[in-house]
Amino acid sequence: MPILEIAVKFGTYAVMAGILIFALGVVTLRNLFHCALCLAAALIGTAVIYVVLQAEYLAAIQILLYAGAVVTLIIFAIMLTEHLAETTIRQNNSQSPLAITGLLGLVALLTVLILRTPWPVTQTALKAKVSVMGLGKALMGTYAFPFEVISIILIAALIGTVVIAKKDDPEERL
Amino acid sequence: MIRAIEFYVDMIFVTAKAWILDLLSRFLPDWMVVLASITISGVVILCMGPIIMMYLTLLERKLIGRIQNRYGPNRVGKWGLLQPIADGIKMFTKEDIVPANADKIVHLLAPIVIVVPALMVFLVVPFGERMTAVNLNIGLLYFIAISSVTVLPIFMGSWASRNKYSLLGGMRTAAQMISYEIPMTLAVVPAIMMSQSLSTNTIVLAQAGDYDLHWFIFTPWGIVGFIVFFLCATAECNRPPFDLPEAESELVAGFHTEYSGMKFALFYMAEYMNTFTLCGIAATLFLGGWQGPFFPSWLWFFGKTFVLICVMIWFRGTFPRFRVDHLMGFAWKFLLPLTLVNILLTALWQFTSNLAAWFWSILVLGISLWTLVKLNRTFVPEKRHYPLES
Amino acid sequence: MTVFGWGVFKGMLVTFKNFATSYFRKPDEGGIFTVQYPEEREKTIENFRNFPFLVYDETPGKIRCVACGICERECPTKCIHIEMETDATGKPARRPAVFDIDYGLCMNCGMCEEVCPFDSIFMDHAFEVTAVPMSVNFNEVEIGTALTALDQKKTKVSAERAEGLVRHKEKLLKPNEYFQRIRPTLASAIDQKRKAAEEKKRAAMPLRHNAPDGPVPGRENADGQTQPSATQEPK
Amino acid sequence: MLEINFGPQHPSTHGVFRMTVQLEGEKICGLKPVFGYLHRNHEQIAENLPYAAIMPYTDRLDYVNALANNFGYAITIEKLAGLDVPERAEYIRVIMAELARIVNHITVIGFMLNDLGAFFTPLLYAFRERERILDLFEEVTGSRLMNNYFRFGGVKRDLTDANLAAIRKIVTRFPAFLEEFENLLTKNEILCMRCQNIGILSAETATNAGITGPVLRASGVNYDIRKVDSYSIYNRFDFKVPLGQKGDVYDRYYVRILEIRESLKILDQALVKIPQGEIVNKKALPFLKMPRSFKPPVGEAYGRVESPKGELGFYVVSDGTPQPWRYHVRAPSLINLTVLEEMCLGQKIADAIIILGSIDIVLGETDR
Repeated sequence: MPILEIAVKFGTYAVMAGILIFALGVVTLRNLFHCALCLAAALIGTAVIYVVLQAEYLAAIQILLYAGAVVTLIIFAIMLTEHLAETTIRQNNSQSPLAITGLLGLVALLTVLILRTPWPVTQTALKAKVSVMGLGKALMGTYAFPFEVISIILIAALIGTVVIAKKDDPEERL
Repeated sequence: MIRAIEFYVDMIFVTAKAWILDLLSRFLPDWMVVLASITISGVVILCMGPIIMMYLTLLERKLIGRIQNRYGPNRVGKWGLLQPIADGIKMFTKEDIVPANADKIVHLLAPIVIVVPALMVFLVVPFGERMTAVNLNIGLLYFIAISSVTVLPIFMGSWASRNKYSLLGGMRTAAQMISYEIPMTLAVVPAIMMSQSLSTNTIVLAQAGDYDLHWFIFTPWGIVGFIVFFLCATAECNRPPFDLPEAESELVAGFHTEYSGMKFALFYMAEYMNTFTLCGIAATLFLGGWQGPFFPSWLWFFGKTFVLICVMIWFRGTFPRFRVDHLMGFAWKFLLPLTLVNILLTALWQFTSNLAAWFWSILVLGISLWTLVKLNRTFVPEKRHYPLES
Repeated sequence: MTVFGWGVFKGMLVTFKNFATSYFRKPDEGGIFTVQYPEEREKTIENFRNFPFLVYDETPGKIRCVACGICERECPTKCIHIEMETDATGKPARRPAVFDIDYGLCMNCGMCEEVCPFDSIFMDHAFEVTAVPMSVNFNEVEIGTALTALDQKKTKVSAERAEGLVRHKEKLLKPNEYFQRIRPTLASAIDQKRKAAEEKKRAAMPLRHNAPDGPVPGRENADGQTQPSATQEPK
Repeated sequence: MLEINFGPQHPSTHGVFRMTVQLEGEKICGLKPVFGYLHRNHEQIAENLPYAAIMPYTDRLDYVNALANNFGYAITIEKLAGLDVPERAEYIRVIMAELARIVNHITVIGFMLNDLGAFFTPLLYAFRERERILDLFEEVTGSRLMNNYFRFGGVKRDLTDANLAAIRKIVTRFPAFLEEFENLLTKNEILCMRCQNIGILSAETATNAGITGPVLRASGVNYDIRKVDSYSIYNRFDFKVPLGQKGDVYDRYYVRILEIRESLKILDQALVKIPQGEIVNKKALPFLKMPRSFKPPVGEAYGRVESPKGELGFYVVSDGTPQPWRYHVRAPSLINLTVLEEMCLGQKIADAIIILGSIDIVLGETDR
């Protein structure tokens, strides 16, 4: 079924191109709300790529967490601070020389990384088939302790938000 | 003999597809046949979704009519059967008004983006014996991930139409969808724990057993899980009593105030398809998807989903609407703790024997319910005394 | 029972009972009481009052109204317009030449029926009143052709279309039988009253001259022929 | 700070009524009612008409129950002209007024539930009962809503035995409907959550603002004009006046249901004690035929009646001519509306809509 492989390859390249375009959109668009939507599109694009690499679990988590939660959070921020999003803000890139040097450094680092890694790494990674079962056992087994620590941090964060919210209008009976 | 007929009828769709495929494979290259099988199930879903939606609208108007002692639509077609088609034509021909200063692209995109997840969820719903479109081994997680995306298009719709009412509607939807997603996910966890897998097919198989006493609903945690899941499902697809986002009385039509014509029809279609899929998943998880003694499996599945949809319509005919903070309070302060207790119960359920387990779990559930009701003073109606003076 | 969901559950039982019983309960004890309007019609209640109409005895010529103008004065919305008829010698004949009621203004309050001393104006039951002339009758003629008939009318601006809902005397006149049919009790009571008044007058009549039943002055045209009746028999 | 217009064309304002609401998120911090969209110059028209011709216009004031308006206007003119009303006519008036009160209360509860979101079910149950009473009105008065039934010194048409039997049938069947209605609503947790402790009106502010009717009684003030004035023959019937304690939306809802029960009691007693006799005062008979000749003596009169919405008063000044010199209507809906802002401050938008629904205003009466 060679034609199918080619089709899939082309599909992934198209999706990758799409992600790049949307990523550019996030940075350059004037209207803040449009940027948030491009961000969502880019994230869902990465989920599609995970599916192509047969990592469905990761794709589902990606959609659930990023597209479902993070982008909604950002949109909430935009909605609540209306006056910020109402007028399309002008990009004031006065520190452009500084930004360009930083960018060049990053590009250099990436190229070095890409050249040095032995490419067949993807095949080895594929062999270690990560199944949901394995992930669950690892979380409960070897990584049980970090799992607990993370949950404690999350609860602390939750209570923190409640306290901050309560400070704003104390007489609001929760 | 009956078993053979039963098996034949049960597998009628699967055999039909297999027959078409081997017909095609005679004169098509094999990779084309693979493509053909994907397109067949895709086409079936794509045309089944809208048809289900059309006849759900008719069913709803008929049932609510009967609740209110009046006939539902019976002018178009024999018992109003052609009414959905008439609605469809009306939606097509209606003028599509875009508000002046709305931002056009997002206004156009919102209805499209809302229909895509509604259709994608059909992938995972097990319609019959071997009739799940794609047997994903993370079926349920996929379902929860996709249903969490629906918040986005509603935001786009409400923000793009630059209208105060839809803005409020959008804010309310986001708050409601997020706060009801968590109890829904946690309500699903017991079913996953008991069937040891995320794929919907194995969940249904886990509920098989002689004369169907093994459905998850026949266990204490199953009942609580089912009720919580069903309430969250009604909240998830914005149906009364949780229909805050498009509350007619306050917000005119919530986030789709500024939509008309085909775009409004798409919003409408997405809502009804969500209702169907959520009821389908509820039936799969707790009522033993296509398990059933005599009838073919797909008939069982559609029957159960149909019954659950009728209950949702029954809700619509009876209840007034929640207020926003009650809605939030109900999700966070009542459903969430209840599901946590429920997960604890399913864990215990594995170890203790049957009868003692029933007694203990009912006891624990009763205590937790009582404490929750006591804690949420606002939900319990006060007793009122009305003196009659001359 | 203070179980949390009890009130809600009872509410659902009520709607379910209504849903179930709507299939076999009779209309007036809570079953389905919708009447499919154009096909089935509810029997009109006798005392129902809609737009007024004029009553004439046997022929449209023998109209009861004597154009006294009391109803014109008493009508709260001033929707009646009467002009007295003057016969050949210029002496006012006690009959209306023009009697218009503007159905657009009339609020069917029934004051004219109360104040009319000559029992000539009563409230009708016909509520299917349209600005389009009655000649274009929709429920008989299939919708398509009726519209085309309407278009011809529009091309020739007909008198009726221009005035919309104003009804002239010809359209208002309805026979006494029609009045008997729609309001039996009231009509029969009024007929007895008129017959008694007739007998009393006839008993007083021989004192002056005993013409048995000569033309009652002002009732009949001189040559007895009736006015060309332009009224169509209402369906 | 978001400013929203609950404009004249809003699905849940009862008719053309606008509220400009300042919102902070969901909470209301400012509300200004705007009305006058339905002003039809009622009082000016009435000053150019003979007294009898105004009666059909009073139907258009509170178009949900026209009989209470006729009752008020008839009482005022009888006080002005010094006409008294025969026994049978008094009983017929009380029966028709109480039936109109029942129609009004179930319609109000139905529409209030509609604002709450119950998708038309309670409203259509209420309409099923209302249909029977309106058919009776059509049989007796000639029209379902625009009754124009009362005349000075009596009523226009007598109640035949068939009508009395129909009324008895309605009255005997009504408690069963009320039972079903209460089962569906009163203990419904969602309704209690939405209505209890919302839009609280304290007795003291209610009396200062001149609120009357069920809204006042729900705040615990015992003021019912049928008891205070005991006009017509209300002192012959023993009925109670239900009072609420908290004065919130739930009390107003439940006080109306109890008032329906009291009206049913009055109807039972009236149907038993109705005497035979003529239905219009002998002295007023000629005026029926010649309304122009009805010239009340110079002077003024203020008659008031307990309409289901509150104290409906008519103030008429006559200068001896057949037309009133000055004619003014005291509309309870208008006065009950003045306190809307005070009740809605701090509540959510969803509550503002129910509070408006619970005050039960009709725009025909507010704007006149």
